[in-house]
Amino acid sequence: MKELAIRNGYVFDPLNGVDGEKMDILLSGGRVVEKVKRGAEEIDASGMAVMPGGVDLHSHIAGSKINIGRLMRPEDHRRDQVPKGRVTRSGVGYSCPSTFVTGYRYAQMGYTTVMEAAMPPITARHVHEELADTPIIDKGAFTLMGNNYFTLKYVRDGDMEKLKAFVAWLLRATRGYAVKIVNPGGVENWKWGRNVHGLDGNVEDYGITPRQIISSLARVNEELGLPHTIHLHCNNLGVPGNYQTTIDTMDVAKTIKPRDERKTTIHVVHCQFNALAGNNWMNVRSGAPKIARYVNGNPHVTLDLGQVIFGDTTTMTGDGPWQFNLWNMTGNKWVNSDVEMEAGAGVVPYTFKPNNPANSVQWGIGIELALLVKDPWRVYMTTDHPNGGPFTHYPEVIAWLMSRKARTDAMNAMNKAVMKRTGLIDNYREYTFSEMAIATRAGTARALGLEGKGHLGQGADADAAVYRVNPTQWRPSQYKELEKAFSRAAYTVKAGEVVVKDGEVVATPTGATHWVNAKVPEDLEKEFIKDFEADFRKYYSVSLRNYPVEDAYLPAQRVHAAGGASP
Amino acid sequence: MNGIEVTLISGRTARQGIGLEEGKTSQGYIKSVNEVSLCPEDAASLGLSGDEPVTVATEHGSVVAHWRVDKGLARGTAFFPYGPWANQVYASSTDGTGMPQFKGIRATLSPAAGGKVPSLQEIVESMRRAEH
Amino acid sequence: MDKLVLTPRGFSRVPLEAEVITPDAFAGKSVKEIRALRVHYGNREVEMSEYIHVQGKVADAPVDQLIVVDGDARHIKYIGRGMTAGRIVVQGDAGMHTGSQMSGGDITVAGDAGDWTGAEMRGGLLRVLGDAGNLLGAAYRGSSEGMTGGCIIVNGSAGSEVGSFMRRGMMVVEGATGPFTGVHMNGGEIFVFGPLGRRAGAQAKGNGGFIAALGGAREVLPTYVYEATYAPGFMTLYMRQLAENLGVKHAARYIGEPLRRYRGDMAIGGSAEILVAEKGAP
Amino acid sequence: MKHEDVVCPFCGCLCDDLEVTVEDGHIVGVKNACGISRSKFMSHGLNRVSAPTVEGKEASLEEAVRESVGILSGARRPLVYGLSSTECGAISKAVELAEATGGVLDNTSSVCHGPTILALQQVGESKATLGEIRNRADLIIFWGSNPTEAHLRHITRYSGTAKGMYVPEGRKGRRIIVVDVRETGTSKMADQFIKVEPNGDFELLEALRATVRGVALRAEAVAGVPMDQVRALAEVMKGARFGVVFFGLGLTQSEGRHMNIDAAVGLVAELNRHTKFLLTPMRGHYNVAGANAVTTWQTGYPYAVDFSRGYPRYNPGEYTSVDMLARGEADAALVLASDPASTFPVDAARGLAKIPVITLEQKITPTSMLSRVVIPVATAGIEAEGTAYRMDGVPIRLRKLVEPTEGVHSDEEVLGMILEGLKGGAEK
Repeated sequence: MKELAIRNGYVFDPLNGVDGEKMDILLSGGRVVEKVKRGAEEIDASGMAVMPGGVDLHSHIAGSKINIGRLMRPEDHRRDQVPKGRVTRSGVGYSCPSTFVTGYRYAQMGYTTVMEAAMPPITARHVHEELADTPIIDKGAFTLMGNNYFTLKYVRDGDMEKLKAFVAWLLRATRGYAVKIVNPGGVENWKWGRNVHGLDGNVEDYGITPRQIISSLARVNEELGLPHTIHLHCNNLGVPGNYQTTIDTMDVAKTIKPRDERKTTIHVVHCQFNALAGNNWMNVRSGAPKIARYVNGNPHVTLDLGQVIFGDTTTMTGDGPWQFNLWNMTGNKWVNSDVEMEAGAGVVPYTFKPNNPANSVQWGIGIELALLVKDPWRVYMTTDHPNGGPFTHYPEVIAWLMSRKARTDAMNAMNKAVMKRTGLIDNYREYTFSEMAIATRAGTARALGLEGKGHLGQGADADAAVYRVNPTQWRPSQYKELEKAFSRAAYTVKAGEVVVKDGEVVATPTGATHWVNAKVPEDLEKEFIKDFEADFRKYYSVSLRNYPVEDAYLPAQRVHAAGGASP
Repeated sequence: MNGIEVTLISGRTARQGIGLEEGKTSQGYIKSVNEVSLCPEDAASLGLSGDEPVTVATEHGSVVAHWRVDKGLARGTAFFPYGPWANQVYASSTDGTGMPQFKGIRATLSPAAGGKVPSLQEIVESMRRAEH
Repeated sequence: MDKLVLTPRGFSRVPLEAEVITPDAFAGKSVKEIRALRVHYGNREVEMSEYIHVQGKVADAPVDQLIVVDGDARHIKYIGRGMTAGRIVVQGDAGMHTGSQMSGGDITVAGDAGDWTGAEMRGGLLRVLGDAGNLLGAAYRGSSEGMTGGCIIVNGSAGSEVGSFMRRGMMVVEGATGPFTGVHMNGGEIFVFGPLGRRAGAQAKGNGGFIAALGGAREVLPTYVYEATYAPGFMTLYMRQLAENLGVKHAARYIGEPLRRYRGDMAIGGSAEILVAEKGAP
Repeated sequence: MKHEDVVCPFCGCLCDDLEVTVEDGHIVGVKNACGISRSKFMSHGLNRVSAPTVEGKEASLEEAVRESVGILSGARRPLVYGLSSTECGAISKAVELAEATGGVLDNTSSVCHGPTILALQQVGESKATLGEIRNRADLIIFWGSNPTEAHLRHITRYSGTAKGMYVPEGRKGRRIIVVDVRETGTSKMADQFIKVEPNGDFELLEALRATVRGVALRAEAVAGVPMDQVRALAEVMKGARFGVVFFGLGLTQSEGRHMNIDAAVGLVAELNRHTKFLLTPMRGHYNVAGANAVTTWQTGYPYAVDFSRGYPRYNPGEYTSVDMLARGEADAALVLASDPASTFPVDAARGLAKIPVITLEQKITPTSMLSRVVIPVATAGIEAEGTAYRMDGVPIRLRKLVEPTEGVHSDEEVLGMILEGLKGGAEK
């Protein structure tokens, strides 16, 4: 059995209360263990930071949407060409990296688990084919449910039992990990070219509201005991003044009873895009303080940043009407892609410019959210890759969070609106290594309910990262070094195997795909299927038999049980 | 010469699809793609009748093919199903796009007095020979 | 200027990719070092000397370097790619991507030049004495940034999509152009002295850009609206400059020539102009 | 034995409701299939390549693979072409093989909807899955496409006569318009046929978009269509509740090529300021969408990918097969799941005849006749399983219904053998 000892590093394992202690991490058989045999492979981590492997809970890395991004942007790929290596495949990078390069680059930063945040059910096979071609990392995908015909129908009928059966069935059929909701009701209305405005807007043809969709799915999510909460992209994304919608949305989930041990009931994604104050893009300012105040007072909410990175990127969301707006604002090329009965998507290239006042404010809002939310366990670092910017910029975000000087230097190089319309300049908070570990692995793993991930306690998955930075000597003024250390891990260990050494990929094992096997009682299942099949036959363009994803699409899988199902 | 100028269009047909699933060497396939369609008036103006084939010629090449009448075609438009015969007259230039122009080509149709429609084998042989 | 002579030899129709043929890459090196520069021949990387004989004098700085490619370079791609200074003269034909993304210096191709010549050019002067291929001075696929500066002059004719997504800079074609000249044009100037190809200015936003069809145009897109016939003063200045400074001798004949002005592409609310010499107007 | 909900591996419709009866390892019956599909299932055993050949002589599989490895490893600019009529596992292997040989990878979209992709890269696209259109569309425009000959069940399953959620009455609830250069079977079942001059589609699309924008054009007619009719069509489009344009090779293969699609995309985008409007390419080969998808997620580019420098580069017109062959650039080729000798213009086909070609084929084709090495393979969707992507990007799993002849392997397996051979050689 392969064994590995990571010796003498400063270990940050917040889930187990380890905060920079010098200790050995021992790995055997793909797990963290107490002892390894003499002769186990050794990594000398002296003077370096050791953390659990990074866990990204919101990224767009696989499926039709990112592939449209890749397809439409040859000019983006030309800037970042990746040659074939000794153990690695060739590909392209920057805003829409090819699958192989996605796996390599996450691993190079010490990440070992990444969640694809939006999987349309009918094209779930596509997501899984791409995930299977994404090497090294473990992964999973969130199934889009917020505009699904059956969701809307059962919400309209007030039939929570059938909704529960549907959610469980769809997670199984798509091999999904969580319930994803994007602009609930808005994407359905977009199928007629319209949108909903706010939480109490009308979802046409159903006569229901986004509020009802969110509360129903949140309730069902918890009753099924799913590992993660609902994963929500709020209504009114990108509309100045939307912070209020966001707060109201969070409040919808306040009275939902969480599953056993978890206290949270809602995760709000890429919150920066939904934390805009002001009335229009000319006077937009930060709504982060208001959002943070709500989050600080309400333990049922988690959020991730959707941090902006300046430069050219490719925006892609399941929010068709928002992408249409973005096309109208920019005149850039626009792809819209509606998915029968279920979902939609849009893709538009976008350049965040440091001299643009609104963009500089957006940059500030992301950082401000991270600094103003007091509980580090409830705010996570993301760029909503590639919407705010490519995930490869995480090390810069880490520097901004851990070094006020890094932020100030950045702010001095951008539009002054960031000083005036956010409170960032007056914020002196700097993340500690431990807090950073929470924001990038421990907190995200906990939010996802991935028990083996995000920590280095006994029995945890043997996923770890060693960074060439000495936490006892590091000063925030040296943020460039920190950035470098987090860009190229000294070692990344995946399932007990060294996959990255000195920032270079040295092995490319296949990571597992995590999905949730959720069940409802058999009677309910039968009753649901009867109803479901009849509509499915009438309205879908594929046969039901050809709809669920087969095992062949998951070369390595980790099944998580919920609702009384066996794993 | 007693030819007429036409705009030549290529495309799929169901017959060709059925034929190609039998095999490219099958009579079903060959018959479905070695004939050009034209409107009755154009056929009449060329004095076509019976089994006499036609020559389809463009700036780029020519081929002898069977013909049939299609009342749906307008005067001056001819239809040639995709296949080895039609491809004898198309240019390989793509104007930097990768796509040759298969539709809307200027061509001349004329009776192929004494001409013979080449077999698939003969077309393949002619490709091979072209290297010398 | 110090002159280096490059003689291509002994390769087949598999193209040789030699973006190292620039004054920037050569200046300051020894001839031996230049011979050892890497080029790509199909899937293999080889020393340049394997397929190109190099002799002559190397300059210290790119600006003083003259490179003469003496022979058939039709299958050599990327000559002068990205160059910033100095001069390249290709005595015969040049392959694809000649002078693409160049930002300074000048290139003269005595024969014909392949597709994507001067693609995404940023500055400098590129002259083709024969014909140019398709996508002359164009944007590469997917990009909305075509030519953003510099000047291209073609004595012969050019192919399709000349100057696609052009932003700034000047292009002169003394012969005819193929279809879609100035497609998606968003600035810059294109002068065509032969017949202008079909569908010129399609999808052009304008942004100050214009296409002057001095040799007339067979037709103008229906989404270009005729506005006026006039002989603008600025055209006199351009024609003088072309005749006197850029060697387009017959440009002087068009001074004062009445032009029909069309504006479009109305399909996208664009404000580009196509100026068609009265005598060749559709 | 009866197999239900079988997927048809012929055209981009990827109908998945076939019923196939298998007896004694042979297909004896097909239900719900169109004529072409029936022919595919019932005739899949006819005219098969009976054994591997090298230089026209029968050879063992090992010999054929060894010869292929020799050809590819000696080539400076090998071309890997085809892919659109096989499953994604094979496509994936073909990408790896092109990468391993430093060659060029291209698929048949370069001669079908490649221009659609070029347009998407310029201006985008507004599309939907076919069920969305079936459920909602009250206006369907077939532009330069002819499903009655090329996508035989499209009209009944997805578009014209199909009943949908908001169109429960089917055909009666939809207006169908055909724009084409000639009358076709599709135009005969349409409510309106608009005849456009050959090579005039671009002008007509542009004029429509300008009209939708409210610009009064002075032309009396555009591309043979009277301006009154253009204005009326623009009004019909704006007035639709949910409209869609299904376009075909009538746009991609005529003058203008990708710019025709660019204009169509622009028109449809413009219409979205008034109502809901979509555009969908009628892709021909059943997995051309998959060939594009797999190649894109692995390399960033959909077709015309060059690996000669160790990383992928993309440039249609330069790395596309017709261009490479007509210019005489390729010095070897591996062809699978297509027949370029029949489908390419003659100069490109002759280019193929001049170089050593390896063909993986089920049936004898002009390409296999020209090839130095021919290796018989199983028919995906009948004798081998795997994934295919429908014309709208919906992935469906193809099934294996019968065993291939003994000794005949799938495309993926044969490519894997060649790849192993290449790697073995590299290690030595």
